[in-house]
Amino acid sequence: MENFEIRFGGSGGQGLQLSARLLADALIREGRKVARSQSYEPTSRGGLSRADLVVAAKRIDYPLITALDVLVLLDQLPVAVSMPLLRPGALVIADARRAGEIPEGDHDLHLLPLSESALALGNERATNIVALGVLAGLGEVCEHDTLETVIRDGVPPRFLDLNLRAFAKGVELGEAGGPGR
Amino acid sequence: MDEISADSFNIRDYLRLELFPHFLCPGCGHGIALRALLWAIHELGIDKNDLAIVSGIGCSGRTGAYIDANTFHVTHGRPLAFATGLALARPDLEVVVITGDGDCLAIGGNHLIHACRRNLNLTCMMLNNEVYGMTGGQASPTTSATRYTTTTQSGSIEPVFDACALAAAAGAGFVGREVTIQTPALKNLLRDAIAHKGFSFVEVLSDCTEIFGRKNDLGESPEMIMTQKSTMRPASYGVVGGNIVDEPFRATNLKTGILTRTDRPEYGAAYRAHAAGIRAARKS
Amino acid sequence: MPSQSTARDLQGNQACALGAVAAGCRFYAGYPITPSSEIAETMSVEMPRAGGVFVQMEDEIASLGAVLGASMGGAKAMTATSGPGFSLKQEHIGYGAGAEIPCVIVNVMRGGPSTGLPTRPSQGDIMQSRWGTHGDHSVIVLAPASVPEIFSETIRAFALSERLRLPVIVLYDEVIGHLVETVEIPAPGTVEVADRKWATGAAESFQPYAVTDDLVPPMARPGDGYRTHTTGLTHLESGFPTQEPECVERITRRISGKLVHHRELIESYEAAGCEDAEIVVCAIGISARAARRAVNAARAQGIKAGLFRPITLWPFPESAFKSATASARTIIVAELNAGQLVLEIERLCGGARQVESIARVDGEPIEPAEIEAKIRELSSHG
Amino acid sequence: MDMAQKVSAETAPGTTPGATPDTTNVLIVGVGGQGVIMVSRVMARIGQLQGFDVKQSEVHGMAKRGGVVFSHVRFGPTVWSPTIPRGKADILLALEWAEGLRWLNYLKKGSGTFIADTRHIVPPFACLDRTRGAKLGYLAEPPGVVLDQVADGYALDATALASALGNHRVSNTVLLGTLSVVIGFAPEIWQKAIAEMVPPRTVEVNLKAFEAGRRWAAAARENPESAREHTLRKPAVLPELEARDFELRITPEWCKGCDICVKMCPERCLSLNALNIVELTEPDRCTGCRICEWLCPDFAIDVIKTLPETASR
Repeated sequence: MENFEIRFGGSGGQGLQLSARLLADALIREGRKVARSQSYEPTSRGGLSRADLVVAAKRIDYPLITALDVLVLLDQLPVAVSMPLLRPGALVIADARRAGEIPEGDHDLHLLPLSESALALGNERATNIVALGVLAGLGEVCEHDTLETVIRDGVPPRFLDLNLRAFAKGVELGEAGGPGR
Repeated sequence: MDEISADSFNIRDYLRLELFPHFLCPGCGHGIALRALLWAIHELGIDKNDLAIVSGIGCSGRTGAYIDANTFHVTHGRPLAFATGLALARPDLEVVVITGDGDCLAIGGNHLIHACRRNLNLTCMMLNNEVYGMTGGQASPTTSATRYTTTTQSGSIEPVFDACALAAAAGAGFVGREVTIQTPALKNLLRDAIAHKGFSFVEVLSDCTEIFGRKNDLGESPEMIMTQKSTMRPASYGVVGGNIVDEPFRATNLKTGILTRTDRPEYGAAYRAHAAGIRAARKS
Repeated sequence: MPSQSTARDLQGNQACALGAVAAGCRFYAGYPITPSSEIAETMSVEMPRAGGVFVQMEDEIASLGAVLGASMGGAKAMTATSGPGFSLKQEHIGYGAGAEIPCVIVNVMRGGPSTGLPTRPSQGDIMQSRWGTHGDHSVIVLAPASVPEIFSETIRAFALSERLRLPVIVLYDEVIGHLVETVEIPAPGTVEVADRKWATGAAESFQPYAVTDDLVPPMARPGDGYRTHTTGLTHLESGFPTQEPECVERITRRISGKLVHHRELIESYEAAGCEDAEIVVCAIGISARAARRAVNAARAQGIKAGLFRPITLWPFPESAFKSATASARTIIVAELNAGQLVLEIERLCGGARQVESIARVDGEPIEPAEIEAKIRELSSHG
Repeated sequence: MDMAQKVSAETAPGTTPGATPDTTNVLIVGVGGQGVIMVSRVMARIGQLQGFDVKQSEVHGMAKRGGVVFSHVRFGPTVWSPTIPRGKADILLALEWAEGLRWLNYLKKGSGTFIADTRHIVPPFACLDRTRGAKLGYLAEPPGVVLDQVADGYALDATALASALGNHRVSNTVLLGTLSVVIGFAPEIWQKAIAEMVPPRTVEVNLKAFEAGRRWAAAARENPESAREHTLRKPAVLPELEARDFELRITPEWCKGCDICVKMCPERCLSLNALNIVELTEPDRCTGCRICEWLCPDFAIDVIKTLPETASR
């Protein structure tokens, strides 16, 4: 995908903004233009939270989401508000445990054990990085290596090992494809 | 010492003579306070090129223009805010704020308490004549109970602000009060206030004969300034730390002299040291 | 120290703060308010690093008061706020205009009136930014529409403010303020830092508000020996108040004349696809971003559509607008308010063109599709 | 003139030593808050009770406390002018010592009677250099010196006598008692006038004070030296008058006629002219004390010190 729109949706505190920032970073390194926006409400502890990227090869005219090409869902909360924004055939990645109820529709759903994988690695908070790994594994959005590099550059050293393992697990899940519907 | 500085002090050296006679009413105590301020400046040897006067709106605010210095006549109630910016940007200047009871305590009350709290090196001279003189004699936060003004036509029932108690409670490093008739004592108080490193608040009991005095049958200016003297209780000069809030909400029988003097950290110096530390940490 | 520019992903508000630093701003006073607080937060880090001063004041009024005080002391100074805070600042915007004190005021627009919609975008301060303070006064309002433009327009705001001795307002909506885009940050020291004209010559004959060829009098710095008087009262060339009708008129005309005299320096705009356009969309900020996509989409459909985007919102780039819309039959004004910019456009068109309004007041940005539909509806092909 | 002679002369109004047959001039001086006005009103009332024409003028615009107050009381068969010219007072009654000294030149030379409380009340400003160029200065002359200069004199610590009665404020009535012995008239008339003029609650103590003043005066007549009891130290040698080393400069176009300087001048050497502009009308009395300069809100008065050559920089 050259020009696309992607949303990370979840609840406050899930690290959605970090995921979006790392992905944006990676895309910019790949030469794309990115506009990043987020819900601007006090949602650091629970509540609907989202981080949106508008990605273009050249200049970005309108910087906000109009039709999503990719939707990453880490919680059930953003599902209802985000589904109507999906472009036909959009890629939807959802955490099977926390965002298991995804309505039927013309989209490519990947319901994956994102948070369970993070828990298995020892910290549920790494779910967001698992999700990034899935994006890399699916290979449609961003190159694997660029994403790994920005993770290395962009997360605190004491969490680096956990995050690299989470990323690797996500890549694995993405490459496997997961149960589509 | 007083006599010596009085002999060498020529007030005309500090005035914009072309603006005289000034606009104040006959007998207005603000003129006396202005003299005391300039006398203090003279005694401290401050170069008028390095003197910045920031004043607000009202009769008090207009007095700044007569001083031959860098003078800023700003908005109503906000001289302390302007002065805060000026003093932080230009610590080399000696910044003195001239304000009035309405300017400083009503519309500018918030700025006063935070200027006291911040303790930036400023001197605030508040001329308290108990009334909004320039707008025609309305009640101010220091209008004594039962006084008549154009907005308290049957006598004021509001309690008054004890500005010095307020300033001290808010953390001003230096607080003092004086009456105009004690001109040398007022000069000494202002001199010490300006010399103090930190926020200095000086309340000057001034008289508004034309509007306030007349409406309240307080006599002419000589009577008014004498009455002020007799209704104040001089704290012996230089003695600090008395209980200045002994009976709040009254306009008379207040103490004069230095009421508080503490060496809290001065904000400007503290900020500059803090910023220098940040820069040094980044270089290493 | 990098000698070349560096690309950084910045939030709009961060870009504003960094633009100010690059422009030479060394004094920031502010008060927290959503959605502008990131500017203060960034400045609280940047000012001490740059050898400047950051101070969080007790309120919005004091913030601009302190900025004016610092500017009178010679510092380049800025404050930032949003809706309710901008209302409170109006008193001092007037002082800055009347006393001709350089200063930059950023207003990140949010929904109003009153507390309104603290976190939702709006463009409801288009008129307030021009006419918010009482009395005739001159201000410049710049309306960037992207994060890189916030950076560059903040720099330009300082340059204009310093050169013309007046308050310059940087006005953008919450969406642009919180958007993250890539900004090319010029290498340190490569941004031209504009400085005001300082007083020179004999102090005795110096007139702080003298009439000069460019209508901008040199400013005296405290400590340099000029000992001038500054007042919010209408004042003579000497700085002292006057009520003489002819003096008052002379002074008032000179101050407002600065904007006319320096129009070329001040005015800035973007006109895209207007040469042959029969429909021109006029918008600022996020609405202009939507309009750009809509115009592109319309062009792709064969509709002759164009975009006119004032970057200098006030004074409105009148002649540029007139030439950009020379071929246009219809002007669409898209804005996040009940219809403010459209009033100016109607005035400029003088009934000669059809002026249509897209005025959205639900706290959501206008979407490209909304404008595109309007273009199609008004198009002769539609 | 010795004391006995004066005592014998005390018989009836109009025959007071040195007075003209027609008019008795009593000048009462003091500082604010002492009761100068009460004394002068009692005097005026006594004049009325005696059937005389009475004229009284007072300056008490100063305030309740601390400022200089004086009152002229003149009574006789017919009195035209309310004010006593300089050198024409038959009696100078001073409620405060230094004020008495300052007004001495109003007393008739050779015949006037000086009655004064020896207590010192330092008026506002304490007159930093009142002695410079002034004839009489604060504390410069002890009672003995002064009494030697006047025809008749009584210097008593009236405040102490009043305090002994439990109220120092009735010192003025003590002095009235002394005055009654000098002027004459029946004591009952004095008592009636006092009772009328003082607050009802204080009638009793005031009448006691009156008696105390009379008793002291009577004792002083018995033993004239006791009237000099306050001669505490040797007469001081008055300093030679210095050449004036100052100048009072008035800027009339700045003066707004507020009257502060006129009222506050300790020497009363300023006055407002017909245009309500201040003028130095008694230049000889000016001591260059700067009070007018400091208190002029209009900066219209400057005291210019002409420093000696050696001291000039």
